[in-house]
Amino acid sequence: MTLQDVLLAVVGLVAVAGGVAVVSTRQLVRAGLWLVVALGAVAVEFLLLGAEFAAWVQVLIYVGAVVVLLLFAVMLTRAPIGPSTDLDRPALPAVLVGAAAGLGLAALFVGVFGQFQVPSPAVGTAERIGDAVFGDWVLPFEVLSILLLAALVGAIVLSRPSAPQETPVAQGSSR
Amino acid sequence: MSIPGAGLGKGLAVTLKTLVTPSTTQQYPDVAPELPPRSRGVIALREENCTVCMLCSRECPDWCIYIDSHKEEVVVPGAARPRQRNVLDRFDIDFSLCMYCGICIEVCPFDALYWSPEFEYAEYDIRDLMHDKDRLGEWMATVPPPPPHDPLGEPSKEETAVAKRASAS
Amino acid sequence: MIRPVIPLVTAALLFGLGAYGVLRRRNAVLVLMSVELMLNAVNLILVTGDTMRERVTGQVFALFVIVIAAAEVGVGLALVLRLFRLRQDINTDQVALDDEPRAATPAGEPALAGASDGEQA
Amino acid sequence: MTWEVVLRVGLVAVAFLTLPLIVGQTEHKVMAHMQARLGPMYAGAFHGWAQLIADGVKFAQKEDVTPRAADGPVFRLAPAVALLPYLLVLLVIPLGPGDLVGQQLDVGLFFVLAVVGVGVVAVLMAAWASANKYSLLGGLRAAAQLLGYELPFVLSAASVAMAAGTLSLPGIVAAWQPWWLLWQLPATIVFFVSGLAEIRRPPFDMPIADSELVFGYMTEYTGLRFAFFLLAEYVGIVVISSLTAALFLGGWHGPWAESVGWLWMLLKTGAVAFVVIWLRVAWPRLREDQLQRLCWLVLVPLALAQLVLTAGVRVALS
Repeated sequence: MTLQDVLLAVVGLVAVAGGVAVVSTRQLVRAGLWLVVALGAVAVEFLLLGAEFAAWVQVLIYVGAVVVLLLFAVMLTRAPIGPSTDLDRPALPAVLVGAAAGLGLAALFVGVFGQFQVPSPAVGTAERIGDAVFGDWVLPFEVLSILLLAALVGAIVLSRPSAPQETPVAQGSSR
Repeated sequence: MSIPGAGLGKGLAVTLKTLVTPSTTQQYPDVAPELPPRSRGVIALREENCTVCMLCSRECPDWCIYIDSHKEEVVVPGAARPRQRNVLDRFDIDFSLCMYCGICIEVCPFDALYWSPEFEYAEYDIRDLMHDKDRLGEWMATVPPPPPHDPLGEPSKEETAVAKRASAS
Repeated sequence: MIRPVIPLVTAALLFGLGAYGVLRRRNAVLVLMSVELMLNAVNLILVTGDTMRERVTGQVFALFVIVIAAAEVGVGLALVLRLFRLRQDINTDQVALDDEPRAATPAGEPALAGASDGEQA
Repeated sequence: MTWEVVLRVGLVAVAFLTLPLIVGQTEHKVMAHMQARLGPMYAGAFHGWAQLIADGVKFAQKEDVTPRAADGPVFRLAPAVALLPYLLVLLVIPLGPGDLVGQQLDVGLFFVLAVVGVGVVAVLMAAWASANKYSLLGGLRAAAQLLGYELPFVLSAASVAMAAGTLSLPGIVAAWQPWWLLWQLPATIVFFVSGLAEIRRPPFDMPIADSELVFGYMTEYTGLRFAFFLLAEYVGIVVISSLTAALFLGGWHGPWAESVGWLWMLLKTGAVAFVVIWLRVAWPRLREDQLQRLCWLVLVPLALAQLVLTAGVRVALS
């Protein structure tokens, strides 16, 4: 066990603990905040694995935008302070599937990579990632931009108030 | 035709100009303020001028003047019968109510009330703002002398009366 | 030297937690959060794979996943808010897929009440 | 090696503790004189230089109140979360030529943008956990504002990164040339304006609009926790000013940069901070819809146009 291993394990524990809290807390907004902890810990894992650029993208997009959007939605849908009662379905199928996926994959990884060791990664990967994105992967990158645009338009269309022609003209004067 | 955003620039210019202009603030407790002449600080009482006519108390808009008195007989030598005279027992002004309108001073027919420019009489207890006649009398020392007459103005009524009497005799 | 098994197991557990959350939670926003957990687990595996093979392809894919996740959350939350505006509730169990939104029904009631009044008069 | 790191972190901590106080004191005095007042004159005898220390003592003495209906742990944690990102950002801002910087970071600019974005989480935490509808309104306003202005903020920073060809902050400052002032002028303006909005300073202080929302997400805070929020605001001014100075105004560039480069950086930062204070005094607060309109219809297109221009010039030059 090197220092990096210990750090990886500790941060991994934080991530898993955060994840457990996300799926088990009965307080809606707290779930979003625990998600910040879990995603932040994953970002630190990225850092330890030498993926500096991916780590900061994770912080910028996930913590700065996605979680904020989620919290925003939770608050707009009138989340109470304190526990909510009807958040959960029956546990049994979820536990079965979750445990099977999680523990099964974990067992698989331990079995395959149990004693595998690799040299510590070099930091400073932004340039290499740039080369890769705009070299080999430039076509998927462009497709992705179209997807983002479509998502943007879709979100705007969905969240706009109902179009005026849905209500009859006589009743529409109340606005 | 105004340029959009010109107002924003003007705001910046005004504040910058004020920044470099020396400010005229007086650091009050360290530096005594320069009060204008005849400022209204506190009301002073010249007790011997008061005849207990009660005009001030009645005209006071917020009823902050309290007067008590009794009558005394004064034997005037040579007079047929003793004269009656009002003696002031109590003359209080409640400065927690006073609104410094100065009506009492205006209406006093015997010049018993005066404006004094003293203003530093704040108290920790609101009840201490009730000034009795001794306290009001102490303020008399701070009353500035009356302004001199305007040399180009009309002569006062008393002066014209004296002059008229002199010319008549 | 580092052992890639540690982040890999972390990712596996996170994925399991995410799957559990998606199935367990009723609240639509909580389901979205669980999906984010699963996506993150996948990203972690991609990045760990990079470290093992000393390449950056996995990180490129992780970036793509993050971008897609952002788009997905944008559209997903727009849907959730739309649902909330229609039904004042974002419980996924109570979304009936075939009926009209509840907001449409009160419009018919005054007309019926008016008709019955007319009959009585 | 180890104690050098300790020294660097220590120096950054000293900067973290002194620069915001200097900015705060400057704000007191500048604002006062712009309003034809004198401002604090008593604390510390000479022109009230110790006013903010006295304020700190006062804040420390106040009772630490957590409302009964509030979500306690979240409520108490929010001020620290608000402060931490700015502290981290100060680590990577270059002060002078060479390695006069808290921590060399290959993707420093990206790090800064990512970490500054975390502050919004603290605002939402404070707003929601206060159990106060005005706080919540303020928090939602802040979240909408910060999400919106993040875009021009990042885009204008990307423009200068593209011009310099690096994401490292010392690298960008080293690559800076005086004619960039002209070429990157739209990006400078966009960055500064959206930076102001990011730290919620007037005229972008709708989240704490005191005439509408009491004090927004800070309404329920008292004592030291409130002081933390205020400190975060002033560290925010330092961060935004120094970033503007480093990215767009050339950082330590100037005459005799080799020896007094750090002074140039501090001077430029101070000048930008003065403008931040000046705008607060001179301009009224924007309305909420004006705010979003400015962001999406002016700043974002401007930043995109600047990106196209930057890319064009880069291609033409290479």
